[in-house]
Amino acid sequence: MQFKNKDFSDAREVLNVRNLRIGLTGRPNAKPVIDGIDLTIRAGETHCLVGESGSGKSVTSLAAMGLLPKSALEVQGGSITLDDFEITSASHSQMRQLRARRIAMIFQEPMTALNPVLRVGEQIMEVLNMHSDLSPSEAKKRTLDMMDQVHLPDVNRIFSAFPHQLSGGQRQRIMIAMALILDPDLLIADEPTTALDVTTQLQILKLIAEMQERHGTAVLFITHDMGVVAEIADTVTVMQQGQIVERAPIAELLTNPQKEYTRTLLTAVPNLTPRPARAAASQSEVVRVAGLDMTYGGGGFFRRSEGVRAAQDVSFTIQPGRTLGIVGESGSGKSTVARAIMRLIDPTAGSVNVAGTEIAQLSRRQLRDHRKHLQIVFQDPYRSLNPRWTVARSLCEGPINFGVPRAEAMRHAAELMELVDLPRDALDRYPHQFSGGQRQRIAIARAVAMKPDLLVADEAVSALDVSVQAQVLDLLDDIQERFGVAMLFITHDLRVAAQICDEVLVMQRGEVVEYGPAGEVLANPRHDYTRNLIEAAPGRHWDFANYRVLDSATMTTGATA
Amino acid sequence: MLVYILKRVLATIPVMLIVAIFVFLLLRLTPGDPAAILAGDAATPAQLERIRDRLGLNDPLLTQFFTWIGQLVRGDLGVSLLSNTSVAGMLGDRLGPTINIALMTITISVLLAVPMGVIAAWRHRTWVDFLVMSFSVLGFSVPVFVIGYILIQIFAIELRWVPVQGYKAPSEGIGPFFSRAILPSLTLATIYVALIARMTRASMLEVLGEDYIRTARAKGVRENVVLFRHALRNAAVPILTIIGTGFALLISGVVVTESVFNIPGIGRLTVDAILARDYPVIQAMILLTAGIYVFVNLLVDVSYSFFDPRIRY
Amino acid sequence: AQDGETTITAVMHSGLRVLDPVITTAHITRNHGYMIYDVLTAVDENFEPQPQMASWEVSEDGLTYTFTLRDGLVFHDGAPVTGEDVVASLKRWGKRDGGGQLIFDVTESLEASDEKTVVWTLTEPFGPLLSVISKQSAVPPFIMPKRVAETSADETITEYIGSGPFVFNQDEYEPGVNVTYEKFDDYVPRDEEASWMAGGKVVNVDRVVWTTMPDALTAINALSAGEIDYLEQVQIDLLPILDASPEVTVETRDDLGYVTIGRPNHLHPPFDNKLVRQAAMAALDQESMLQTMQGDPAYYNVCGAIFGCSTPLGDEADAEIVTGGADPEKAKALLEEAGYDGTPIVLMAPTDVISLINQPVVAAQALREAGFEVDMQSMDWQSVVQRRAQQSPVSEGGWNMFFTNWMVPEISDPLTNVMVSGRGDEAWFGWPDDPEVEELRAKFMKAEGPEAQKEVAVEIQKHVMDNVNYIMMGEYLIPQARRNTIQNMLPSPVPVFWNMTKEAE
Amino acid sequence: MIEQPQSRHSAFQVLTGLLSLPAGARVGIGPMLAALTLVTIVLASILAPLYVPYDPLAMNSAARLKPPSDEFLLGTDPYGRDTFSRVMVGGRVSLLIGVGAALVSVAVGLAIGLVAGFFRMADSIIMRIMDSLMAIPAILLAIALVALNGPSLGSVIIAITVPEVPRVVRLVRSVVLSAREEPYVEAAIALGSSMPKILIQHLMPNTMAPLIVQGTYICASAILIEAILSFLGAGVSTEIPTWGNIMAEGRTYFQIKPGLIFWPGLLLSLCILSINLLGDTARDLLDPRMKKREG
Ligand SMILES: Nc1ncnc2c1ncn2[C@@H]1O[C@H](COP(=O)(O)OP(=O)(O)OP(=O)(O)O)[C@@H](O)[C@H]1O
Ligand SMILES: Nc1ncnc2c1ncn2[C@@H]1O[C@H](COP(=O)(O)OP(=O)(O)OP(=O)(O)O)[C@@H](O)[C@H]1O
Ligand SMILES: [Mg+2]
Ligand SMILES: [Mg+2]
Ligand code: NI
Repeated sequence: MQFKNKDFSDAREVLNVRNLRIGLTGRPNAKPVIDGIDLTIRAGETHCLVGESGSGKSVTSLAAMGLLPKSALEVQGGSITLDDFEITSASHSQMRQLRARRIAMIFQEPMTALNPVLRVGEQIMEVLNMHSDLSPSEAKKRTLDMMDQVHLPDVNRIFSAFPHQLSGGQRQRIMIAMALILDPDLLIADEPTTALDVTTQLQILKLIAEMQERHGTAVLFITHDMGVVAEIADTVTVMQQGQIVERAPIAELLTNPQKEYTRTLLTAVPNLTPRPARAAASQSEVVRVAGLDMTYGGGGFFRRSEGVRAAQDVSFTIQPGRTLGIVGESGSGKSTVARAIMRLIDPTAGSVNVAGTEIAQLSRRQLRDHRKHLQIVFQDPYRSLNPRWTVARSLCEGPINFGVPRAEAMRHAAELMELVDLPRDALDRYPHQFSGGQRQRIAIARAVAMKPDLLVADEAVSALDVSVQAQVLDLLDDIQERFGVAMLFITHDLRVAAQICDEVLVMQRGEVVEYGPAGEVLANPRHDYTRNLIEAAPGRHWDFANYRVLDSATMTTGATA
Repeated sequence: MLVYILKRVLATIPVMLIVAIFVFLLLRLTPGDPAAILAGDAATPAQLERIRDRLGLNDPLLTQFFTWIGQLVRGDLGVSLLSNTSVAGMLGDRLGPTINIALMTITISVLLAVPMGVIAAWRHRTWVDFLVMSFSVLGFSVPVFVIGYILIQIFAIELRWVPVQGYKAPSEGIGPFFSRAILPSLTLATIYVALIARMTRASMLEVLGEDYIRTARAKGVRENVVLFRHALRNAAVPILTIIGTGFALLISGVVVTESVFNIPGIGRLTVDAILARDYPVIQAMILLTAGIYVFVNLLVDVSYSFFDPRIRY
Repeated sequence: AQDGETTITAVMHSGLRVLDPVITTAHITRNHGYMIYDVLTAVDENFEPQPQMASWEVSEDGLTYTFTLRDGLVFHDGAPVTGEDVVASLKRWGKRDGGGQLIFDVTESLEASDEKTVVWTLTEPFGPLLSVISKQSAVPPFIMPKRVAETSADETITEYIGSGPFVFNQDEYEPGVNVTYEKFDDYVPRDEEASWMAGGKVVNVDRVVWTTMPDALTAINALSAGEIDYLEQVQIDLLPILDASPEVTVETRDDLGYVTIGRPNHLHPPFDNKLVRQAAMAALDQESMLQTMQGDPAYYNVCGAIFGCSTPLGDEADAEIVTGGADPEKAKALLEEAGYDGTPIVLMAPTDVISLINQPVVAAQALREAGFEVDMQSMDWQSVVQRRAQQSPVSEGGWNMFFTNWMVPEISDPLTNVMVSGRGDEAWFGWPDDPEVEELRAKFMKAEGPEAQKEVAVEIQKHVMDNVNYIMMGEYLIPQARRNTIQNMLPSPVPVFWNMTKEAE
Repeated sequence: MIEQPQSRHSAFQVLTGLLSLPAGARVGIGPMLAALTLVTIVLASILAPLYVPYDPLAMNSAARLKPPSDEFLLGTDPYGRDTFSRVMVGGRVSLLIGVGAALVSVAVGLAIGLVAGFFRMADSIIMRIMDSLMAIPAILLAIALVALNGPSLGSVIIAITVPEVPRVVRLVRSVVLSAREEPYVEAAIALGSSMPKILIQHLMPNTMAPLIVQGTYICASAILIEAILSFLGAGVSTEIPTWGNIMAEGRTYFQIKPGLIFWPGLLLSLCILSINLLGDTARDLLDPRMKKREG
């Protein structure tokens, strides 16, 4: 693993943040959101801002753009200067002049950051119209040129496409083109790749690096993915609760973190080395899925439509106490498989045998009795709990459905709270009174309360930040050990899969491309697709938890660092 | 697109049929006897009976219904029981004023309400917002006829800018049309403006919180461009929807406004017909207004795709 | 309209929807009839029949009437008016009009003996024949072309051609909204001065447009603003608004005015009991009802004469009970005597006809004060119209009482006044089975000369006051308003547009 | 689901969007004032019979259309009845109509909407019928219904309710349809909850906030529609004073005695204003998303 190691001390300081304080509008005495931070970014430098969710990364970047939501947040002290121009006191029109021309920004969600009703070409060209006096044809030429530079294919067609007609990666390229078309001094990228799958992520990261190279732009890159940081950063700033914890050149930070918090952050990053497979609790199978097929839609009254074949001929088995991971890029059919097994959708074909019962063809009513054998934990901890129900009520719902008396269900719920390490009084609270990680633990407790034979976790940790993610993974591990449940774990994060799975099944466009023990598949992928996935994982050669390069012995792939 | 429109048009058939059955039954269950109004106060029961026979009002309900549906299918709307003139003809005379006033109302409302809503959303939770929204709620909370009287009092009686009442078709000159249509349109617009302004504001508020608005600002786009180019088009669909469904409200308003301003439109015709139990006229009118409503909402749905390229049929 | 044409825009009391003046008794249709049709004979302001299209001769025995058409009578399509047309028109009318039916009951023959002569032969003398065919309400015998008059009397005519002073403009007719009449250039007026429906109908304007305004206030404002020329009826309470407009004149065109009456249902308890009916009559008070309706005493007249106070047959004999104010004590005593058991009286109250809204409300209060239980049921006028035709008991959709209004000429004699008919089920709604009154009406028909007729009329008056066939609630006037440019308007119960002139403003 | 943005613009949003008023729950002063106004008006109306100086039905033909005086606080109407007494007592009936119409349409609409949102089979039939009802102009339907039953209090409420029901049904249905997709509903299915249980315990509470908003809207518009019905001669009898029929009776006197329209109109507008404002506040308070923001 090589880190960037260019020295920037002579380079021009593009952005200078001094003792910045940002607090809630009109409430100067409340605890500030940003509490006196300093930040310097120099020309050509890639400065990564990391830290847990809510630590103030986005707020800092918005402040630099002069885009703080005025009604909620305001600068309460300190200064932000862009080449000696003071941003905190700039007027609206001054700021407008500055944006795009001197300082540009790429946002996280390529889905929502583009205006869905305007053609993407126009959206890029708008920047030129606003800030230059190019003629329309020149502007268009310049736009097409820029689109070419970000490696968009078939630029003429894409120019007049609407955002929804583009893939996520293409949209993000449009965002980048838009941000860089006026060659700004500073580019702020707020989690620009988090929503993309690994392969696309890699392309975008390369693209940003390339553009930076070409234009000498200073980049403020915000992310919570340490892998990405390892890949691209020159300098890293770690933030926690609105304050700066530590700042260091990348190599220094990763090999020798000074602060406890930085260390926790790094330790929590799962590494890509698969853990040793565990012994099955018994040879019997809890789940046997064979030839599962799922086609969405199709039919139709006027036109017979094709339908989406979201899963084709998926077969696997899981033994008690073992975890099967399903990995694959977005849209490959992972959730479809999970929902078919849960019978939340009716599979088009195939058999699903859970705990000895064939459930693929059961009627809704018959199915109800078998529900207790299989439970699911969803990705989004906000939405998978009824916001109007107390935790206790959510936890008791399942057992009561199966005839457990309320009092007993309540008692059991209290025990479960202990199991997932939440205070007992949490039972009487509502979901919105918990953090994301706590909520996910409640959801897990709810599933476990049914004493299922199979626990399906569909991206159960993807929405959580690394440190919380680590806690939840530990919890799942613990539960599995204790109750010996079989687990179907769905993720797009290979690091997570490596940490938790005994076996891995790789899906691409609805089909299983590879299925085998985790060690085998991840360490020694046979299929190109799997290999691409692994290679695209950023920072894969670094063992964050141990501040060192990954033991090359376990890295038998032929990839070069 | 065409397939979609065709599908929608086909889907209106059951709706219109239900409307037809419903209206027919409702009317025949309603007390009142067109023969009696035809014959006047001094008619004797025997005379009434003979007239009822003539008008076919003594036939079994089912026969009456199928006769009517049969006529409808042949495009015959029947003949008014009272005036003995063809319903289609009456409809032709009366539709124009209502449609013209409605169009003018919608135009005025949209021109007024959309900017109002946009500005209120932009200046969310400031006094501008409060003022705009209070005005809209006020439009909601005063009965239409009171607004009509107030406007007449001010503009026709005190200021004498426009006539008190009446209607002139645009073909008789834009000036005369405009001067007579402006007050009724304004009267009707008060409800509509309220409706659209509130919807615009709500929809804009939602859109203004979207990421792409932040993107636009990050590009250094001017605020008016942000509002009208980036935000408004995205906010358009619910606004259009409310214009469509609010059309029903407009028709209710029309009934009253046409009385206050003495406009010979279909609203008044229908109320008169209901009060006189002129069945063929009521049936045709309600079918017609229901049809217009359905059509307007079809137009609205189709226009979605004009504003939002993601919507394709 | 072309330049120099004079057009009168008049707002009438209601929209014209029915164009057949024979099939309906609606006033607006009658008014329309007078515009485009002419009549054989017509009453003048003294209730005297006068020749209009025809002069007449009566045989000594009173059995043969010979009518001779005057010269120059043509229909709007250019065809001359002939005896045949007259006969057909009279026959169709005779099927619809109450008075007409009585005459045809005693008719031996009605024939056109030549182009200009019509002979009407009776089987027995019918004293009031001329006044019946000259009456201006409810259904006057308008003369139409034969082919039109041959339409069944239960079906509306579809061709609107008359020989009257105005021509109906079919193209500009919007039912219920606008009617346009044009001057009939070939109309030859009589030489006499116009008086009521009689005399020379000289038309001095080119067009008359009748329109309707559903909103009374709008109509007044439109008149003040000069957008219309004439308003047939003005609500008394709104007169102060017109005071502010010097260019507008408010006046009463028709000094006879209207009466408002209450009609009890004689078929069902409690009003099948004469004492209860008398109690109701005693409980009601003309003064307060009229005052509520009209406000200004100048526009109403306490009057107990069932044929009207200013008509030849009108007499207030025994009317003290209705004119002398409410007497709840007397009513209570009568109820006591009748053994009224507190059955609620279903009083139908229309909500959509302005001139009928007040009466039931005032009556309900007065009746309650006198010890009646009143169930005032609101409904639109159409529902009243249908329900009042129900003979079933109250519990099955029947009724006990409603109020309505008449023009005085419509109730001015025992033959036109349908409410004095006592023919049970065939009588007007309320169905009194009253042989006594029927005898008196027969006597009236045979009565020769005004004195004899008046004598019978007074007897009927006394009988009705005792039997309470209906309750006379008094007379009222409705003023009209016109721009001062409108001059020479004839005083008449029917608003007529001949004689009238319009100056340029 | 970017490809199907219609879902974002459901009837639910259209309707709730309608009722958004500026002063948010946080501001507080607007809703407080509204609540105060409403409570005052409601109390004044309910208690009216205790303090009004005259029987609101007592006619006195000698005292018609009197101007305001010590004797008659707000003057008298064309029947010589005391306007003040009528307006205060009229509030009772108007509010009753408003609340009655709101309760009935919400209850009926909720039941039908839940069924429609839940049983796919019933859905298309119910929705066709609801579409038809929506297509018939409400006011004409109301006139016809009133003509059918006579303009009693009950039939006016029914007449106002019938056209509102389809809107409520659409609202409830759309909430149910979108809430069905929530992971917590799927979780409940996975936990073996029966469909009726899910419908009532998980889905129905979601409809409450929009229904309260919608209910206030119906309440306000019912009071107005009642006035319009009276204007068209299809309102409740003058023996039952309501703001609507007081105004409708007074409309001819608009130029001579504006008080007949002004006073009931003022109370009516204040009421509707407050109801709308409170509805909006209620929505803010009931919306879990709002809570989330605070928490
Ligand atoms: N509009 C706002 N109103 C009030 N508080 C806000 C607002 N935006 C952010 N905050 C608060 O500021 C703090 C920092 O938020 P910020 O969005 O910068 O976090 P972040 O580091 O970007 O987190 P993430 O990794 O989840 O994006 C948080 O506590 C958040 O609650
Ligand atoms: N309800 C549905 N109707 C139609 N198509 C669907 C539906 N749900 C998913 N699909 C399609 O099926 C395919 C597989 O979707 P699925 O949700 O299983 O992917 P996934 O692997 O879970 O992706 P992600 O990582 O983004 O969650 C996709 O192409 C998706 O568009
Ligand atoms: Mg952030
Ligand atoms: Mg998924
Ligand atoms: Ni979407």
